[in-house]
Amino acid sequence: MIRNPKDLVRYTPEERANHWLGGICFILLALSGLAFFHPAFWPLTQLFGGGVWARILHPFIGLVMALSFLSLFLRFRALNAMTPVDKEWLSRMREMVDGNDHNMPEQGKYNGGQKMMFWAIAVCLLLLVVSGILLWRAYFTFPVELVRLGAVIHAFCAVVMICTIMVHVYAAIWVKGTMRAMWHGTVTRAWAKQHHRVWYRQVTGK
Amino acid sequence: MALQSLDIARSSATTTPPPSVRQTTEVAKLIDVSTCIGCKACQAACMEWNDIREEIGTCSGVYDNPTNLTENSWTVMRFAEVEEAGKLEWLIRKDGCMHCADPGCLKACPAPGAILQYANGIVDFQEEYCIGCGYCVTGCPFNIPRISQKDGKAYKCTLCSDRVAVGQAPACIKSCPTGALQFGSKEQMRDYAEHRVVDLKERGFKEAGIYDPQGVGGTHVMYVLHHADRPQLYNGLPADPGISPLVHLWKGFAKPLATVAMAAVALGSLYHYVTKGPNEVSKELEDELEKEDAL
Amino acid sequence: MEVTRRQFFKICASGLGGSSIAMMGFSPTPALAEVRSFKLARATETRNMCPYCSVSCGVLIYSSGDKSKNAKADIIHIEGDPDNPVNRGSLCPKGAGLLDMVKSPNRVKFPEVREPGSNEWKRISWDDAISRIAKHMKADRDANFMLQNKDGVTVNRWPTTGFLASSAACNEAGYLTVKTLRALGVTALDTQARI
Amino acid sequence: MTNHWVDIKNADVILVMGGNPAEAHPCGFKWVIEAKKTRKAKLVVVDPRFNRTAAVADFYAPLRSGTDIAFLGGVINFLLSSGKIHHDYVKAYTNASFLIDETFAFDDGIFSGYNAEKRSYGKDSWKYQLDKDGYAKVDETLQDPNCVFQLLKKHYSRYTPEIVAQVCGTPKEAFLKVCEYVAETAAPNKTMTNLYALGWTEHTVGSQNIRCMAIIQQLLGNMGMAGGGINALRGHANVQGITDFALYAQNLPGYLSAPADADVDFKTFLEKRTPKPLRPGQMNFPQNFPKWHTSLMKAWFGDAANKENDFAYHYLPKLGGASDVLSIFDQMFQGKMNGFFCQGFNPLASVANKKKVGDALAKLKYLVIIDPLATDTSEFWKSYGEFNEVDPAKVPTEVFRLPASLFAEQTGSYTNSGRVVQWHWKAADGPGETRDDTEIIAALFLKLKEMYAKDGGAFPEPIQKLAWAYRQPAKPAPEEVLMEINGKALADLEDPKEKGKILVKAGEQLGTFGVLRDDGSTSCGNWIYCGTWSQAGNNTAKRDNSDPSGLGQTLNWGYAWPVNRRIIYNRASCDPAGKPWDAKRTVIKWLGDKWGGSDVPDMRPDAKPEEGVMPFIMNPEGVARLFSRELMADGPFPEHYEPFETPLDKNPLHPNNPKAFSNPAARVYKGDMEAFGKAKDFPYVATTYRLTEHFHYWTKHSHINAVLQPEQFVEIGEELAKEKGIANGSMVKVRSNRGFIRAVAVVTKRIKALDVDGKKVHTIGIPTHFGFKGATKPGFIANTLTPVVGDANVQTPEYKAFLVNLERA
Repeated sequence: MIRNPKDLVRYTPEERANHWLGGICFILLALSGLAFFHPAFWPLTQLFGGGVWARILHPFIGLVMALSFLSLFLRFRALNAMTPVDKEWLSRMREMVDGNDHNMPEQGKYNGGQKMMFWAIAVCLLLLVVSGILLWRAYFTFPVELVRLGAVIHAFCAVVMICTIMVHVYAAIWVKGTMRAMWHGTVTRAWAKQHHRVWYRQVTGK
Repeated sequence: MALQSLDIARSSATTTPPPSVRQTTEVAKLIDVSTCIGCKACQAACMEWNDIREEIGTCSGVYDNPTNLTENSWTVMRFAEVEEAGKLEWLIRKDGCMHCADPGCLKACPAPGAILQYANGIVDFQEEYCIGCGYCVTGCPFNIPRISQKDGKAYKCTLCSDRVAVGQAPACIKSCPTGALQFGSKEQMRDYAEHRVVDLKERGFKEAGIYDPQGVGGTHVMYVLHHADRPQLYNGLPADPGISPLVHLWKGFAKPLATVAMAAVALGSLYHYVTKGPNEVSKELEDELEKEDAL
Repeated sequence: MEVTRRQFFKICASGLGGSSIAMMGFSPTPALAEVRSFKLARATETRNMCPYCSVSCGVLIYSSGDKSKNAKADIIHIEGDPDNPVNRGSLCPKGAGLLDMVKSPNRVKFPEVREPGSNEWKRISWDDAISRIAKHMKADRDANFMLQNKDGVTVNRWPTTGFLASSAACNEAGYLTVKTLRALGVTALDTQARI
Repeated sequence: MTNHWVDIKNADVILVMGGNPAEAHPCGFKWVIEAKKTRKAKLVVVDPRFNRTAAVADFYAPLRSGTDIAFLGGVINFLLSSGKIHHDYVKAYTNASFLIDETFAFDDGIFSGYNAEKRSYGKDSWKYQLDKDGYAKVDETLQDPNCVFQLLKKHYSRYTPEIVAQVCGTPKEAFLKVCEYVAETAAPNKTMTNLYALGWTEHTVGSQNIRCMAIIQQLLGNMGMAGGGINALRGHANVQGITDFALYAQNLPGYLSAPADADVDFKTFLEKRTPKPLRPGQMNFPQNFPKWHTSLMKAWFGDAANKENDFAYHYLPKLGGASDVLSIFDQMFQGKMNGFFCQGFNPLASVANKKKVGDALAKLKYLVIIDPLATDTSEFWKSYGEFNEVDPAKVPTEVFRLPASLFAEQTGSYTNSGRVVQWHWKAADGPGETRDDTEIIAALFLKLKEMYAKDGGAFPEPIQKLAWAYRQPAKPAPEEVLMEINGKALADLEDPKEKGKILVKAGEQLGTFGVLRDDGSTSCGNWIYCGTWSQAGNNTAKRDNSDPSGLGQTLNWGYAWPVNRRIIYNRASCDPAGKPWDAKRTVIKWLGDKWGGSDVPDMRPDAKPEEGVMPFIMNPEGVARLFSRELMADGPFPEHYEPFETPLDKNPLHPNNPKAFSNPAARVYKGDMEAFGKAKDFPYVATTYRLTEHFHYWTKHSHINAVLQPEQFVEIGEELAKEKGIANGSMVKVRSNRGFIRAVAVVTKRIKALDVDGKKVHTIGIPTHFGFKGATKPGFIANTLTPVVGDANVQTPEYKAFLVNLERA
């Protein structure tokens, strides 16, 4: 990568740190959570020092992730408000997926897909935290029917979340020039102009 | 020196079948509530044999002590004073693990080998492998497993698997002074129970019957009840217990479905990448900006 | 960081490989299902009887050790004697809890004395205890022994020291007790049988 | 027990009254359940509380505590008036036909011969009419108005179902239902067994409660039968043995009546205790008293007991008066005792009126506690707040606590309630410096012997001469003691029927008390235990549990006294011709030349039926007694008297005779009479009892049992709780005129208010077991509340019926 002084700043260092804290938490949570979810993933508990440690750590990591996301949420909430343009974008997502993004409507800092993801993760995390507390036997006792419901919700949301994040990661890999935004904070002007032309205009004034 | 394990029929969080060629007789405990005097010998014998000691509690206005199952009390007597049409009955039920044929605890347990069902029907916790998640509690339709505050492990009645493994009856059964507790093959126990039901019917308990709920595939702990039509009278014995549909959903088809879904997303992405290639910034745009810069 | 197509495949491959290694190499030792060891396997079995009620249930006492000189027998478990025709192996909650009676922290282990007006126990030796008690007994007996009653009939009794006898003592202990007490002239004698 | 634990399984009806075997004797109770399962037997429970036994009963009837005689009198009346009795049995095997002295009378609750001043009876009129040979006169037709049968009928005709309901509070229908169950067993091939315990004995009419049942079982012909009898469910594992060995003042081992001041010499002593037969041809077994007594004295004093000194007659102390635990504590309370021993006994907790007991102990010079546990009594001098309020500085008693070993640490024999003597073996040493009871007694005795040898002192002869030839004098082995108890021949014993034939050689162990002699040629420490260690060895250690008859007799398991007999009076299980009343449950029968069967016959083995030797061989009349002659202190027929603390202001049976209010022959000490409470201050009936989770005051020291029942509570009916605003599980204060306790209220449907004599009577149940020492929650001693008054015959305190008040605490 060649740094260009004219590259545009997409994320501040604080934002990036915040994001990666959440990201690491997510990976740990997914690994330990999957271990409890299906026997095929059980050996992943070894990454945490065994099943008991995985069980002990998972909820605490979850809390860290929830707090970390809360901070992200407060930072980016406004930017993720849905607009009619987003709706149009979403309705034409097929073209985007097919790689024909030339005729997509012009986007601000986030496109409709990203916004969807943002809200999906927010909802999932909220539900995960609530249902996770229901399951946290070391500190809480709830009526067993509620716990059972909690387990189903927790599992469901976790799966949705994992799928969502996979798409999120893939999208970052697929759309070249994206990763550096989270690693280094900057994107090229071309990248910005191509994918987020409205935002490009806002920051460049052109 | 470890003893020979009992043959295993099912193991928690294990997707492959255990060795299952050997044929083992199913055992069962029968609790004949109609001859139980609630003396708690079974509770004492259980604590003594299993080297567990409950804390000394207080009297809360009933004979039930300890007042509930705990990690140190794997069986408790539950007393109910039932008065109908001026006739008082003191219904006393020994509560503890039912050793279900289809154990909800085992179904819910995520730790491989932490819950076993032996081929003789005993459902046993292996605390060594228990991670203390408490999912067994969620899976159990009888509210039996308890998580220890001390070590975070789940405990419940083992049906004295250590005694049964060497051909002895469980400690509670052996101690029972009136013979309200009996132990033998499940078939023997059913035969004996039927005999008791006949006697009870002759004594005027028209609805006497056997409690061997099919919702959990039958149990290896059965009751003879004078009022088999109303098991709830016996301190809330569930009338038609079964593993909760939520647990079925969670630990049943959701597991493979979700795994497939996640795999599909991953593989779909891969496929997309391979077929569509990366989404690069277009050459024209880059050139355009270079031109601008050059100006 | 640009991820090229080749790099992407690399990541995927190493991820797969890594998790496979975790699953194969670092996975926990497979759970060895095992029932708890039968704790009486080589314990010493002694036939005894429950000391509580008059059903006098037969019990089997299991103690550690094989009675060899250096191994101190320690009682580890008590259960019913299946041969006893009355209890046939069963025990009530008291009998089933006998181990905790044997092991009760409230057992007296040494002779003790509480001296007049004192607020505490003092440990003493057996010899000391027996001498002091015998001295009390002799003093009282010599002072209050009644050879004849007021009608001149020989009565030979010692009415001022009483004895309540144990109903949990063996017949042999009971017999020696009554034999000794009668020889001493004790008449204020009673047992739990009355209440 | 006349029968034994396993025999309960042979019963058709099991009447539990005055006991709660499911709770107090669960392992024996299994045979009740067995009878229900295998014989379709019916279990009937009559009790003030719906208890654990009632939980598995076929029928339960409530009654007011202390009114058992009214209830059972009603049953007797029902049986007699409906003719549902076993006529042949009654006629042949009871004293129904015997004629009673014409001056015998019963007038408004008082029998003839009463002395109100002394609160006792002169019993001259309570006797049989004798003929010129000294035999009792009989009227085989049972028609003579002075015959026992007619007197009995007349006496109980007053006990109508209405009176029963009025006195006991038992609904009439419930009472009649019980009567029907009982009456079924009048059929010769049906039996009822009765199980009772302290629910009958702990009353001022305790002995007569049991007499009542004895009358019923005679009328039904259930004595001597398999599945019949009167079965006292005794307390401790060896309370039977300790009673047999007479660890109480009135008797010597083997129920040999101990000498008293009135027995001025050996001759008088023997004469009074050696009865003459009251009917011709009867065995009159007690005529052997001199043989038993002489053999005992030989066992105790060896050569020092000889013909010249009346077999050491004066080495025995003579009983000067009452010497039961209540009188002992009264003496102590009056400062008349200096020393006291508690061997495995916790009187502060188990004797009535804890305050009086504590005050009495504080008047002693020395107190010795021999116990495996730190008992409440051992710390009577220590302050435990309101549970035991005392200032140690003001208690001058020197208290010793000697650590005794427990069952597991001892070898020896126990005798169960069914009279079966069983041997047990030591498993381990006790903790610390614990010693066996035998060692402790031996140490004290040897020390005293040494001191008397050195310094002399009062009457040292019996101490110096006491036979103590144990191999280790300081540590007599249980084996050699049991051999001494069994007895041996001191000279060759010749067969009295065949000159020259030696039955037992000198030095050999005896096989049966039949060979005991009164000439000093045998020694035997307890005649009823003769046979426990014969030449064949230790018979109490026999462990063959085979049961060929299927009746549960197991004759080769342990050794039952007498002579390994399992059902006593078993001759009565056959008709006079020697044929079993019920062939399916043959205990014994006449085999043509001798008696035989699944048990040791309770009859001379060769006594032909036509000889007319009657089954009750311990009675000089040979038959059972419906009328108990002069043998009871308070009347030859049981009569209902109110408890000394009663919610009623009169005895409904004798409303106009205040003398017949409570037992007129019961002994009450000065101070104790004043301590009785009145119904206006203490309106509720209280009764104390055991819980199955605990054994007396021992298991409160055992963790497991403390877990199962951790804290003192009292049981209160829902109606009373509502009236008083008492919530389940809240603390209440129960007060009697002697003190108070605080406990958790268990509000229950199992205790109901009863309608007694037009008055609503509430009962409060007070479990014992708790105290200020132990693993259970520290609490009050239940006997803080109980009154000091005992049964008229045996002075067992009235723990089962007294008055209290109740308030929220």
